[in-house]
Amino acid sequence: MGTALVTGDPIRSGDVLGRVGDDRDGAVLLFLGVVRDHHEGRPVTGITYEAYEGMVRAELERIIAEAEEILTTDRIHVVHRVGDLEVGDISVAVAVSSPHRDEAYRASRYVMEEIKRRLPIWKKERHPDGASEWVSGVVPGADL
Amino acid sequence: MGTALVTGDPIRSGDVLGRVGDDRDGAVLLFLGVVRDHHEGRPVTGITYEAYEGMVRAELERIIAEAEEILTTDRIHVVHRVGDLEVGDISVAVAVSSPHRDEAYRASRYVMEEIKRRLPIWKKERHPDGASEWVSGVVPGADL
Amino acid sequence: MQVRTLLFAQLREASGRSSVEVQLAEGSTVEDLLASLESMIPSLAAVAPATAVAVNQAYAERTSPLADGDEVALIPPVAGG
Amino acid sequence: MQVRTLLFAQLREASGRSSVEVQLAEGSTVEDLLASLESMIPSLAAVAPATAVAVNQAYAERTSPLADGDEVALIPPVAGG
Repeated sequence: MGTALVTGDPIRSGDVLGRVGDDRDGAVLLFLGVVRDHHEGRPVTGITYEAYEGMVRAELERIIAEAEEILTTDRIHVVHRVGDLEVGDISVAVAVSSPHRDEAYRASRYVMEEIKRRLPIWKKERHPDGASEWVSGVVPGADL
Repeated sequence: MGTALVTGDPIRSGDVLGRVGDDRDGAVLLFLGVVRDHHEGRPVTGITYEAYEGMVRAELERIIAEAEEILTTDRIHVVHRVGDLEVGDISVAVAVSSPHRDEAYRASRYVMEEIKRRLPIWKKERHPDGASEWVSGVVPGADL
Repeated sequence: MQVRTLLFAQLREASGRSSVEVQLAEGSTVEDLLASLESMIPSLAAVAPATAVAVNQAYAERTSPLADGDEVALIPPVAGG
Repeated sequence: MQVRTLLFAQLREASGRSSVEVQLAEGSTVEDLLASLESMIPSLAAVAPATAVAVNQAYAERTSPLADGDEVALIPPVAGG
């Protein structure tokens, strides 16, 4: 079974990559979500992530179990950051490895789509003028 | 324009990641191709990569230009290793970054498919019994 | 029975609290809990239609039954990643 | 005219050489070059149908014309990545 982590510490890509890989695997894929300097046309200086941490871990484990049906390996590791992030900080990292590349791409993408669709995390964007507001999100109950 | 490299030196994932990323980008994707310990049911101890180096660079630049149509950014870096590799060594690395994840996944995948389809590189597998042979590949002229 | 209800993000800010203990009759459902919460915290009513509910850290239907000691969470539209 | 032809992988090993200088009549095409090479190196004939050709580091058709000084490469089935 792959592993999931919710952390207030900076995410380091090398650490995440180090959690997957195996002599049987020919493909490794690392996705990093990064705080960018704009959203819907407005400049952004940072994002504060709030999470329902216990459920984030539980939901990530469910998503990972589903992704392993695609991946055919258990070599998958997901980390989501919480707290105050600046532009350029990594908010989420998904690493997978598998014998062939097709399943690596598909499993990585699946995890990211499900994270966006149903992980109980919220973000408040900060703007250069000092204003901040919650980013409008996705209603997770709609099809669950 | 993204960049391409052919090298006889070990590929380090951190170096490759460092070549992409921008404050405008919310998505970074790194694909690593790794020498695995088996192929078509036979154990493998290593692979020797031979390349038509000048054309590999030229063809990678063409592939990158095509991928930038998908990516909408020029933040793409591709490295292919040549020479004698052991199991676990990185043979190819593709890093891309873009504002949104969809184009990052699609551009990364496009580059990998085209590398497999048309990059003038050949690999000779080594087996535990000392035997080695050229891996049967893809005829690149078929649809070009 | 008693259930603990967690509030997050805009719901937490709008209500000024991150959790609420709610007393419910035996046999109550998620729907009954939401009705009780809306009478306790009127500002919840406006956002309730777009709010998902989790019971014991898994998404639940409005018709799901509740039990004493359940951990319920109101989940406003999510924006992870 | 003269063109330099590069050989790789199994073609290099089968022929025992990594490049061949070939003299061709003016107006020759890739097809003409292949015919000349096959008479010089008979082992190439068996693999020619599965061999792609590059002229000056870009894939070319069998009907492509050649010019003096071109760098031609015979590309056996590729296996990058």
